[in-house]
Amino acid sequence: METVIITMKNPPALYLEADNVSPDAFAGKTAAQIAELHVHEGNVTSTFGKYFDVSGHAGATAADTKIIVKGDVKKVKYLGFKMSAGELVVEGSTDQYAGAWMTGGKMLVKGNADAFAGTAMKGGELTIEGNAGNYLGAAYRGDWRGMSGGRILVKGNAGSDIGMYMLGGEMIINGNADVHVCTHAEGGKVIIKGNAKSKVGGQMVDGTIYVFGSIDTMMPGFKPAGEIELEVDGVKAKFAHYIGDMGERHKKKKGQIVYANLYKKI
Amino acid sequence: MSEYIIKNGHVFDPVQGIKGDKKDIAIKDGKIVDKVGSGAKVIDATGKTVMAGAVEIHAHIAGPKVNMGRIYRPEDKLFTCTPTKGMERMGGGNSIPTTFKTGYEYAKMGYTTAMEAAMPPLFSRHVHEEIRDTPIIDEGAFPVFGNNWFVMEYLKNKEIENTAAYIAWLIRVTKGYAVKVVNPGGTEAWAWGLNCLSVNDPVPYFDITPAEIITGLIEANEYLGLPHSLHIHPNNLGNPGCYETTLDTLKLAEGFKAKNKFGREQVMHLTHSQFHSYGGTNWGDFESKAKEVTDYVNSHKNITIDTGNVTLDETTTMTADGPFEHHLTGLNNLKWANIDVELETGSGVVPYIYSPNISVCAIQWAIGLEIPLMMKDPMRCYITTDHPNAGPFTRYPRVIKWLMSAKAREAQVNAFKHKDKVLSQTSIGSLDREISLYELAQMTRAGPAKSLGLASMCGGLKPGMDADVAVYNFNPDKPVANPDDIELAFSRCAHVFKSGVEVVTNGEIVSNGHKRTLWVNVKVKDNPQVMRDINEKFLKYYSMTQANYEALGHHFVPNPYTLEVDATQV
Amino acid sequence: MATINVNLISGRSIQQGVAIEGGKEKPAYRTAAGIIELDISDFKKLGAWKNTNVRVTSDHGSVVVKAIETTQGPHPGLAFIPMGPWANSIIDPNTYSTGMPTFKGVPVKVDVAMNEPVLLGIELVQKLCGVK
Amino acid sequence: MTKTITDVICPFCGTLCDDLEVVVSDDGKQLLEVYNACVIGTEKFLHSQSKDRVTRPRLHQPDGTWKEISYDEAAEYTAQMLAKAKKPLMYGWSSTNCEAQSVGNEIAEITRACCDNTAAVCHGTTLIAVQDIGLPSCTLGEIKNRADRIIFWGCNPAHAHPRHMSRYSIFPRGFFTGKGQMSRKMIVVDPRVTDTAKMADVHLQVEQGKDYELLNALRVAFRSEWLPDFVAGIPKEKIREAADMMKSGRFGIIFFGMGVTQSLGKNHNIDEAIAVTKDLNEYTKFSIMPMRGHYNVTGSGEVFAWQFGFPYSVDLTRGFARYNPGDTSSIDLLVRGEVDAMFTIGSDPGAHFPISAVRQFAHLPSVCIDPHLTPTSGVSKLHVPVAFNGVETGGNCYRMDNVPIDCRKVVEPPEGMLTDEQFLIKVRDRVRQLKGAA
Repeated sequence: METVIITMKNPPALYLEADNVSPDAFAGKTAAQIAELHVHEGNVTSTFGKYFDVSGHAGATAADTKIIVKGDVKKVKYLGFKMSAGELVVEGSTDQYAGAWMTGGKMLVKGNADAFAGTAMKGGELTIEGNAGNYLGAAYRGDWRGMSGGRILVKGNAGSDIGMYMLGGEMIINGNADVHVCTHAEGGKVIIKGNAKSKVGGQMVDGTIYVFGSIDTMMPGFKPAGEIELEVDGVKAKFAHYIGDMGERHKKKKGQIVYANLYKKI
Repeated sequence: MSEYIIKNGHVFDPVQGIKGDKKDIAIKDGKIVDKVGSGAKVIDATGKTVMAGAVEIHAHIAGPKVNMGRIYRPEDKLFTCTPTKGMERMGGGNSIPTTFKTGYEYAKMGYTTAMEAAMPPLFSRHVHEEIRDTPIIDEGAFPVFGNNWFVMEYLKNKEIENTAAYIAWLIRVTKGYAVKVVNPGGTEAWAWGLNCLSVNDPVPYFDITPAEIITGLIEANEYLGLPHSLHIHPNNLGNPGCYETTLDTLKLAEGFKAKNKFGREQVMHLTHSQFHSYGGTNWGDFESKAKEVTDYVNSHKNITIDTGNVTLDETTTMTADGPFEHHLTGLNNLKWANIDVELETGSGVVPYIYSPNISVCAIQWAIGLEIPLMMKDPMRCYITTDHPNAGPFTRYPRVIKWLMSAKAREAQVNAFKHKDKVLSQTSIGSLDREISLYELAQMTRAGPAKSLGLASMCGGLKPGMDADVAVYNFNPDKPVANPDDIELAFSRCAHVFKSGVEVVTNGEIVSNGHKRTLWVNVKVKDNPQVMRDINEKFLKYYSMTQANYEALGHHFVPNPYTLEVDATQV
Repeated sequence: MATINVNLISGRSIQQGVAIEGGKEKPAYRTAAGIIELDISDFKKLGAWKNTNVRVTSDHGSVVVKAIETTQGPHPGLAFIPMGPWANSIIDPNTYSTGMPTFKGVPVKVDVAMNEPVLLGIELVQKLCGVK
Repeated sequence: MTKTITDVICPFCGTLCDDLEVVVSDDGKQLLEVYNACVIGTEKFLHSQSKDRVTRPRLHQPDGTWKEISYDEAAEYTAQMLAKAKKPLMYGWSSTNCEAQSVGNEIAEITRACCDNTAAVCHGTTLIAVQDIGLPSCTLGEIKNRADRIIFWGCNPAHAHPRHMSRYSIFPRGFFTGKGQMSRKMIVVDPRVTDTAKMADVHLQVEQGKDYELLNALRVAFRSEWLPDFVAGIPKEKIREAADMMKSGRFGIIFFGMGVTQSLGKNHNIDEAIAVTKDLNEYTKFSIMPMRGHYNVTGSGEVFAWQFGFPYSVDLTRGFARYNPGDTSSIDLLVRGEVDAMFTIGSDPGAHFPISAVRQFAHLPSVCIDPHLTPTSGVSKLHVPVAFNGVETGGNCYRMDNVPIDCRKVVEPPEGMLTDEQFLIKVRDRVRQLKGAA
């Protein structure tokens, strides 16, 4: 696997849209060619080289291309946009849309990632070692097709509206999550190791949420369904089981109504 | 205005019976003429196909429900928005394009006239603002009458003359074009959460049936002698077995003759017939009844139809058939918008995905093609997708490919997941007819123009007619190597002229033209009773005043083209 | 005199509506919107007379308004400031990435500030923005 | 001699009353009396006559004073600011007509700006919810003629839409509602005992910020499923009672306002309220409608939608339209420090944005187009006073139920004053030159 290292040298006055920073866009290109790719600061389009130093060169395909992003990219959006293979490592924190619409490959953000990370993710792995912003792994506005595959791991806390319209895949939050988890979800699995606030699983049709910590306010649409011994992400424990959203429509499988499940560690 | 001569093209013009002969088309001062001076700009159409600008008889392209579709479907635009380009404004939207994109896409495909199929009268000012912002193409809009309180109250007592006077008033104040009926009585019933699924279901409270509304409106339409006939979306759309309601509806036209000065021969236009030609009792035994419907239409000259072809895309359904959209959201659980309109009508919007992997969708696709292939007279059957209901209008080139190439149809049938079901529930597999370019010109130009009462103005290339001309990169002398070449050729014109102005060159917009709004001004005898009734309804039941109801002012209809009708002597 | 903690909401009132149309540079605007409506029970806790100036402080700022008895109560524990610069000096700008700040449901503390003036609307915004 | 103009449209709130009568002097220069309007609407018409009105553009000087300049100089300043900016924000549009909005959109397209309307701080979250789940709705005449169940959720029409209840929702006698108020049941959901709540048959005094839970509980109650004893401070019996009252009507409507759009839950509160409405259509007929604030915020959304495809928070900086509140929405753009110029028209962000957002634009190049003196004009570099739309000029507007109504001009603006549209056309023509646009 070949490696490209891009280093921020001239941070933008406003914000930078770098939707070309993905193994797919870099594949088969030399450092010089990569420096010619477009980036956008507001309505001004310029080249990558104006903001970044580029060293190394990409592999022939996305799959054998690794990108390392160094320097201050806190005000850079769209890193890993639509990536399908290869690796992308962001050594610091980044702004919105990290790994948005990604379908494969591995993306690692060592700092924080702002809102809309992993939007409508279809596959691959997105790891955020710091905190994630709002709408992590959620659907784009108006779309009923949210995260459908892949895995998101957040080592810190996550914002609100994570997993909205989730259809599949897995999301693990080691810290706490803000309001609204898996709203409208029809599948997938979300594990919150810390605390959840409120409005957890609202309008959920199908799918599963595990909460290890506390939930400030339960949705009235989630009905107690006893206790159960489970092993979740390597942790064996007793969980209070709730089914819901009892106010929402649900599919039937073999004549049985299928509810969404919420498990809260006791 | 500049002069043009389009040389050596293969001309297809049903109006003059020209079937592909090499012929020059001369343009001067916005009209087709016999000859032009030597200074005329020469367009070389050698090896190309030349037709009149195409005429869209039924599409939902402007107004409240279309814009509701735009407002509530950002995902329909995701990654598809296009930048400003020369004189082209920004565009966006797959199934519900912005107004600018709508005008440009029609023009690039050679369409120069289009009809908005359902205008809620209360919202006419909105419809006209969008029409104003849709460049190039001439547009008209059909106000809906089938659930209108005035109409139902007059027709309950068989008051044809009052109905006619009211229609004349409403078409004038809304700057409308024709009498549209959608699910007669059913949408009023929907205001109470109910519906009328047959022509004999009584309308709640109003003590009238859909059948009485339909026949009464045909009579009133012919009493006035409007350019277009009653334009109907019958009851019971989209349900298995609905073809029986469709036949019951068509039979209501029996005995009526067209009375008008515009050369129109039909008294009823059945729209998106595909949605009304279903057999079976449920989605399992769902089957085509295209033969039953087309047999009836073939043997009854006073009816025209359009197809409503399913294009197998993700799209957005929208109709004044409020109860149908509620039914649909129950089937696919996708977002549902509904707009009931006081005293007049209603509408609903729901996204829909016509998946080639779902047998019902594949059968709908087949029915949409069976109908034009089974229709004997192409002058009475017009190609539509009921945009955006069965698919976006931007798919016309693909529909044309399927109609002109049995090979293309076969390839699609083979690609279906439930191929066998499609073949057993329809007769698409046994239809080897291929629509000729001449028939295509009938189905997309001369036919719809005649049905709309515009035969003397557009849809043909006869000297004296508007110079709406489309030149396609399609050589009729050469055998079609690959059906996809047909789709490609009809997607982007080499040249398009609108009223004598070159608006498209090599598939690119070169002028925003002089877009016109077509409307019908009908004069009737003074009718104080109807005027009193109107006044009373506004005082008591409307939520706005009568004085603010009319679409007046330059910003609503900046460039009108008025068809004058005098019904005072009837 | 005590400090009380209440849940603040901002919103429309007809007096505020009339005042914005009458001119936001005028004292009438301050009279209509430079106020906080408190439940009578919260007045007791605060240990203040009606119609005294108070300082309202949240995590997002601090502003002086006149405390009046609620006209649309009872709503113990809840306080209301008509929408406008006074409320917006202290409401929560968090949009949760929806574009909409949290104009309603902001924890605030209220202290009596008898001798501090309630600024005029335009004056207040200019001061908080450091603009003359 | 005086003239009386009838069927005048009130340019204040989304109720867009169109039955006002205005008495003007014979020469049409003075507005003397206003009939049928609410107290706010009346004030709006009369204020246009105030003697201390600013009638010429003014540049803010460093010492805090203002220097009067001509409209041409103001247009030049505005065009230069927009043309130079990398990411200008063109905000407002809700108190002007659709014609001006269209010209504004052309300017935004040429300068590749972000454009947004006051839905950003009003019903923006409603639009997000509608995009997620739809909107079963109707025109206001349907309510008047048919509705027998009226729910006001987190809105207070007695204060914010003063004539709403008398014209459309509670008192009028319609075609199927001959007994007027007697034929209707009224439910109000509000954490305060508002003047609207005082009129209700049932008032659910919801715990502030728990609307989402209460709406969810109603849906559970419709299905007669298990409920906890209390939800959002309301006992379950009372919730089931309210649910039955909704189901038992023939035609119901939920009107909602800032109480749900601005509280915790935001778009989800509306989303669940729409789900409630959708559920109720399984039992009877139900609709839902946002109580839109500014008289033409709805029109701005309509024009944005048919021209760009999105109803608000539209980002044109890349040369094509994009939309995603949280990224492209005014408050986030300002608080995050994403924009470098601020253009305001037909609204007052200085008064109605959180102060942290106002601070941001107070230190940017900024232009404020507004007939009034406002906190926004007070912190802007250039203030351009214009004629009052709906009073001194006409133009199309959209009511809260999306019904378009063409406003009327009733009186002449002060000598030499331009309308929004006239000024914007000057700016548009200049930015065309500066940007070399077609």
